[in-house]
Amino acid sequence: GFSQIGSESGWRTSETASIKAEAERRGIDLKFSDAQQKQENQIKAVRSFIAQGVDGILLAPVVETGWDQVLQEAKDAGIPVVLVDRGVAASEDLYLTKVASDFVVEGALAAAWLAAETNGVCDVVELQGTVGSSAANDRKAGFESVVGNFPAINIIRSQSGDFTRSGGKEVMESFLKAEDGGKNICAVYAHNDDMALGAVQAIKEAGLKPGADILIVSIDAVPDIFKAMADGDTNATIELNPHLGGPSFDAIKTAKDGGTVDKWIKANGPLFLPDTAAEEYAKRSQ
Amino acid sequence: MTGLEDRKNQRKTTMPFSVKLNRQWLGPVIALLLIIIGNGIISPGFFTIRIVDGHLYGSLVDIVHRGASTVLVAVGMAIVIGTRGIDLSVGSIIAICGAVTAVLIRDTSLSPFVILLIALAAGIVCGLWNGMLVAYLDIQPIIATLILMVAGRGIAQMITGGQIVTFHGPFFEAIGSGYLLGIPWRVIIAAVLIAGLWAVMRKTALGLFVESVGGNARASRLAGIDARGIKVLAYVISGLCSAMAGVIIAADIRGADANNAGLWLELDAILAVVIGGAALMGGRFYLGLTVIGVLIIQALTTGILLSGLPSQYTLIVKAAVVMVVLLVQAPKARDMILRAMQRKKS
Amino acid sequence: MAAMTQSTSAILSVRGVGKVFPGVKALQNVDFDLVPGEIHALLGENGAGKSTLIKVITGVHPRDAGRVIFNGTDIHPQHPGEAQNMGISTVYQEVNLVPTLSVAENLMLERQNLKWGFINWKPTIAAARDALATLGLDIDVERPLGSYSVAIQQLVAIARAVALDARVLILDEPTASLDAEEIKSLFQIMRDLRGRGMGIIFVTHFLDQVYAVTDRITVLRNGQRVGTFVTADLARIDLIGHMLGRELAEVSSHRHHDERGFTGKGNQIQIKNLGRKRMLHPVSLELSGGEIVGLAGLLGSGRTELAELIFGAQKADSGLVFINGEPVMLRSPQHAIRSGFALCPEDRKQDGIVAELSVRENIILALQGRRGWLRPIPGAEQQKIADDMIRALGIATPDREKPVGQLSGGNQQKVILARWLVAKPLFLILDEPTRGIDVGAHADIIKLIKELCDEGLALLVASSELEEIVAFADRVVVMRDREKVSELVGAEITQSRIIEAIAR
Amino acid sequence: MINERYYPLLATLAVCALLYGYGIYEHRAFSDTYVLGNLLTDNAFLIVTAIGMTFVILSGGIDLSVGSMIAFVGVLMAELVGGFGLHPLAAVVIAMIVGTGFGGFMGYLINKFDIQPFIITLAGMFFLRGMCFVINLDSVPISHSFVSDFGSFRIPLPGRGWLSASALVMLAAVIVGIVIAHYTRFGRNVYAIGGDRQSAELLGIPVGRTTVQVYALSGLFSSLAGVVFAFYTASAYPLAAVGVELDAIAAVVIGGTLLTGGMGFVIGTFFGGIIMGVIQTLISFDGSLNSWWTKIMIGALLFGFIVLQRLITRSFSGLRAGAG
Ligand SMILES: Nc1ncnc2c1ncn2[C@@H]1O[C@H](COP(=O)(O)OP(=O)(O)OP(=O)(O)O)[C@@H](O)[C@H]1O
Ligand SMILES: Nc1ncnc2c1ncn2[C@@H]1O[C@H](COP(=O)(O)OP(=O)(O)OP(=O)(O)O)[C@@H](O)[C@H]1O
Ligand SMILES: [Mg+2]
Ligand SMILES: [Mg+2]
Repeated sequence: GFSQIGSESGWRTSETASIKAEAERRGIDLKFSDAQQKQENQIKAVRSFIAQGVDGILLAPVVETGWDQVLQEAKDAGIPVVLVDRGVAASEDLYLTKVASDFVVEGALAAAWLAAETNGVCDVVELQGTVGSSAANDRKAGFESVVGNFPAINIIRSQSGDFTRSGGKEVMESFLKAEDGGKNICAVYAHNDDMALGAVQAIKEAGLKPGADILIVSIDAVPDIFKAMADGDTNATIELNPHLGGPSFDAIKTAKDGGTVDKWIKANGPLFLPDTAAEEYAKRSQ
Repeated sequence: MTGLEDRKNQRKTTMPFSVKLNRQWLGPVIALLLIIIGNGIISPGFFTIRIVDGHLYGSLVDIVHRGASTVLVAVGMAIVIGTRGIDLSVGSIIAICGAVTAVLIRDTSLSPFVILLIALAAGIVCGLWNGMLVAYLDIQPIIATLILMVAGRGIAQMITGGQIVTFHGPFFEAIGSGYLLGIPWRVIIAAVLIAGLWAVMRKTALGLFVESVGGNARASRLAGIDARGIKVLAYVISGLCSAMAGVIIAADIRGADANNAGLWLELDAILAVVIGGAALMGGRFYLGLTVIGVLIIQALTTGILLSGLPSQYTLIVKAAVVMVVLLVQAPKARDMILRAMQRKKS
Repeated sequence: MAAMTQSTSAILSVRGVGKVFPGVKALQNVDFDLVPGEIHALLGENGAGKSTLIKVITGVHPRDAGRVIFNGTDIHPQHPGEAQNMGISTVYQEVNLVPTLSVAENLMLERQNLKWGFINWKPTIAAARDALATLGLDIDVERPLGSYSVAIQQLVAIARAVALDARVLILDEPTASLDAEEIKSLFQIMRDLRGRGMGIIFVTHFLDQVYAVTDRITVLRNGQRVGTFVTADLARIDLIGHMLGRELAEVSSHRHHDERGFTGKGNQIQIKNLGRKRMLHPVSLELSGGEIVGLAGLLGSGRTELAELIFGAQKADSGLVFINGEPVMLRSPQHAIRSGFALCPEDRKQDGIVAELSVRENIILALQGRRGWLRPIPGAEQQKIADDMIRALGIATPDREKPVGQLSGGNQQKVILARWLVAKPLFLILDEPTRGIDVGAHADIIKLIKELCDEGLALLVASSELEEIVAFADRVVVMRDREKVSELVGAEITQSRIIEAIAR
Repeated sequence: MINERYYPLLATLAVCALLYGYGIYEHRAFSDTYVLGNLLTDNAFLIVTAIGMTFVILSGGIDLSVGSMIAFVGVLMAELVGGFGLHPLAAVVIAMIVGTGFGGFMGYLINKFDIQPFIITLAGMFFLRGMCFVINLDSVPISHSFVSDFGSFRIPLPGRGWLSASALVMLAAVIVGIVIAHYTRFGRNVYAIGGDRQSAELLGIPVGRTTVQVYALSGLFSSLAGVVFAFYTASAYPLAAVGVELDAIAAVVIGGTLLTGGMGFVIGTFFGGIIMGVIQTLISFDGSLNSWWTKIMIGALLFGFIVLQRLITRSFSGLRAGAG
């Protein structure tokens, strides 16, 4: 069984597709359940997997807390649970392993790149994800932790663009207006690529050149961002690896065979720069 | 002699009517002005309108620019509410029509105009579906449209395959962010469509029928009005308006985001209609005031963004301002204030 | 004037009460006294302010001026519940009960039998049955009220008010849709209550009833008190004079059956075996242009059903309707209207008015419906039509843009009548058309209807007022138990013959 | 003959049985009491919310703030337990008082200023969600022995299943709801107001007071749902329960309550909630639907269900032709 959060972004859809494809390749009968971004639905799904007696459960938790109960039930039923793409705040013996990247690290990486690129002098505007979501919280925290070491890097504005393109565009438009037509902005840090793509359009429509007049760094590495990078519209993206199926199934198999697995199989992706963008785009967009 | 009397009476009786109408306009317009002035205080550059690349550019322009899609949805919603209905599915219709547009552009070489027509037709089909459920199966509007609200996003995702489908093309880029004589195309489209709707509603008897069906569907049927037909029509109009909004929203970001396009827009639209003075219990609708309602909400949103308020406070501020606007709007509250003022005087 | 002397012993006194609605002075400086053990008629034209006075007394509307003294103390009820608790029990105009609740619950709201704070249903329902039994009504009290006819609902409302055991009982047009039998038992109850020292205020437009039960009369005109009189000392003609502020010459002229000898010119309408299972046994009926056919029968005899079937408001499962030999499709009211039919429904609140729309819009609604949405009636013409009708029917409204919901009951009825008169149908069905309409307007309306018939209109009138039917019908169809039982023509049309046919 | 008021309820029951029967027919595991226990536990907070919503809808109103209320109560309790070190039970009491008070306040505004409930509660929904963000942006665990005891409490059922504390609270709430609705004057007044507000007023029912109480009651039930949800997940999350208001409304309506007010049953809401749960469970049992087909299926099942209910109601009542 695989309990997915939903299909709210292109990245999420690729993740789903990748895991399904991996299962198919290995001849695993995968029960898929879409929770529409709701924790309560995920709990229901996990319980119904338990009821059906599946061999293993993949869980992409929508939020980090509140899983003790249901994980305990899975454990009681002897079903190993693998957390994919983010962790939970529960005791480690309740799940087999997590195959995930670290949002905080991603934020920090973005900040590090920006600091290097601007020699530590920059007024940044931040496009946050959905208020209250852990991806937004952590990517913000990671970024701030690094930026805090550079007195001349300031986050001058920070608003939520809800992880969407139109949200990113609308918020960026208002940033441009508020900051003297964008003259005060040196860079944009977007919590995901979609918002960055929206910001690109807003900047263009304001008569500026994205990627040159205003630097743009974002996270996820969806195909479209590589095209934008190749066109010189954005400057960097950090990959959030969607191909988590392989390691997850491996872990379950190892556990079934009586082996042990690490509690955290790290899957952080690299930072991509424009130089490889065209090539990556060609690779990913087919 | 009597003719003269009559004419005098007529003038006398039309006078209070127009005064009353003025009063109704007053609340929303004042609220809008106050919010705009407030924005000006918070953000000094708010009122400047410059010309950039041969078109108007500035925060005020942003408000109408951003509001264009919402206003379309809200106007359709106003008509549905006029029939004592509600349409929760507008967001999903936006997603579907955006998806249809994007996929057609990507996969076919149809002329953009044809694609636009197909997208609008998709909206009409959605509206028909809603209307049938409400009018012929007698399903309560909230639930009837909830069905499409839930399923519609799924349909939109099925069309796009769950990805954001990006597209390019001058026609749709113009709709999204192009300008005619310095005025955004989307604003022109919205204005033309709304003016057309207004004419259809108020220059024919359709508006009367809508209000009559909303006021008392049974009585309207007995008076020879095709109450079911009118209801279906209202949802079709709402579907059409949402479809246009969907195309605009997709064209704006040059991509169809099946999951997020128009998400929660129905709430903003309903809010705008109510701020515009319509009762959710049907019987009356005001297109002009609905437009002002949308502008109020959009001005508020833009103002909050400009103010640099931390994101976590955004919702609270929005709720508070909306509350104040509604309270000032409420006839009962106004009566109370007036009475209190009179008491002070005497 | 006679009343003033008794004010000391009054249980309920009103002094200098005023009430203003936007554009209307509904009440101005009104005085009124009710003594225990009397039935006091409150009379006046439609829109005179009767209902408003009652609503001001019971706290539905806040008053703008004056005092209300109940049992010796000034009262200021904020809502009807308060007045009810003080001992003023009221049946308001229109049926003001909750259609979705059962009959028993309507009767017992806020008075349910409690046991440890929770409702004890058995005794509660038994009490409801008892309350209805006093009015001689034996129906299933656990069915929703809305499934019963207006008349039954009216009786339930009365039963509720009577059962409250109050010191003052106020009845605002309670008899509007009742028939003779029920009125009789209501009067008996009123007399009993009077005997027990209750004070009763009774509003009606039927002068016979005024003389049958009331002791005194207070007349209102244009929101002002004209005077209070002892019923026995006031001649009918004077009473009418006080109410209208003018003499009503025609009042008796419509009482004798005139020999217009309609020519049958124009149209022939044939109804053949029209019926529907469980609703109406097939009925056949013929009318010709210029003819007025009365439809008589007891409550629930199927008159309303017949009207609705003819009009297509309910789908018939047998029978056909022909106009001049051509069959017409009556699948919906819309089709019927296109064929020139019109139905003025019985239940004006549910089926008649569109409360939020203005008087003008309500009046032109059917005409516009017939023209379709594409051909709107020009604004000026709408205004003219509305103004003409407001004048012709004497609709009391400050202006034609007032929402109909804010008019007095009788005036709402006039607006609906106007709606159908304006539509110029060739076959008009009126179901209880004069419900709640005052004597003056009654005469005007009957005159107008006759004029229309002279122009070739065929008319079917269902009415519980036999007097009215006898007065103007050329032919009377009598219904009983959802079946047509007899048809009377010409000289056969007398009240006694009709009652005989109903009772047989 | 059965009173016609019960037709929608019977229809709901019939469809519920049908759906469950289908589940058992299709998947063997469905007949296990484990699934039944899960249904009761997993939908407990939804049903509790929906009971409060039933009263609001019966009175002819609507309450959109319930979803945010659930999240708010969770965040508030986490703050009280984690930040102030209160005992969870004390936090529960405070949270429910705050919730009830907020509901009552919305009712007060609705009544006093005659503003439409849809809008007031929409503003309430924004406001409460905003308050969550202000108190705490992160998802935090509520760790306290009482909470985990609550979570692990269970009464075994025959088979693999059990009744959890959440389920018991929910069942108790259903019973309380039924008693309030059918055996108190307040409950009957709610029906009367929803049936015809104006008439209710003229019949002497304290309409204003009852309106305020109805929203307070909804606040009470939704904060109780918040408590159940917080204990169920032993955590608080500011984005929890987004859109639950629509699920709750759907449960109420599927349960046979008329959205226009005045007609319906609390027990119907219980089955409505269960039906929503069964639909979900069926979909995850199936496990072959991708994200979008899941949505389409939920919509289609909702549609199929409502049409079926219509048909059953109609064939019961035979006559009763509806107008326009
Ligand atoms: N809620 C209201 N708002 C505005 N005007 C009102 C309202 N209620 C009554 N009026 C006006 O007050 C006047 C008196 O109405 P009222 O209902 O007291 O008349 P009535 O004597 O009861 O007439 P009827 O015999 O037709 O019932 C009418 O002109 C009416 O239009
Ligand atoms: N005395 C009664 N007992 C039980 N049910 C009744 C009674 N009178 C009427 N009804 C119910 O009321 C429903 C409607 O009948 P309705 O009153 O419309 O007939 P009608 O002949 O038009 O009478 P009227 O026009 O005088 O009210 C019928 O279906 C019947 O069930
Ligand atoms: Mg009256
Ligand atoms: Mg009748």
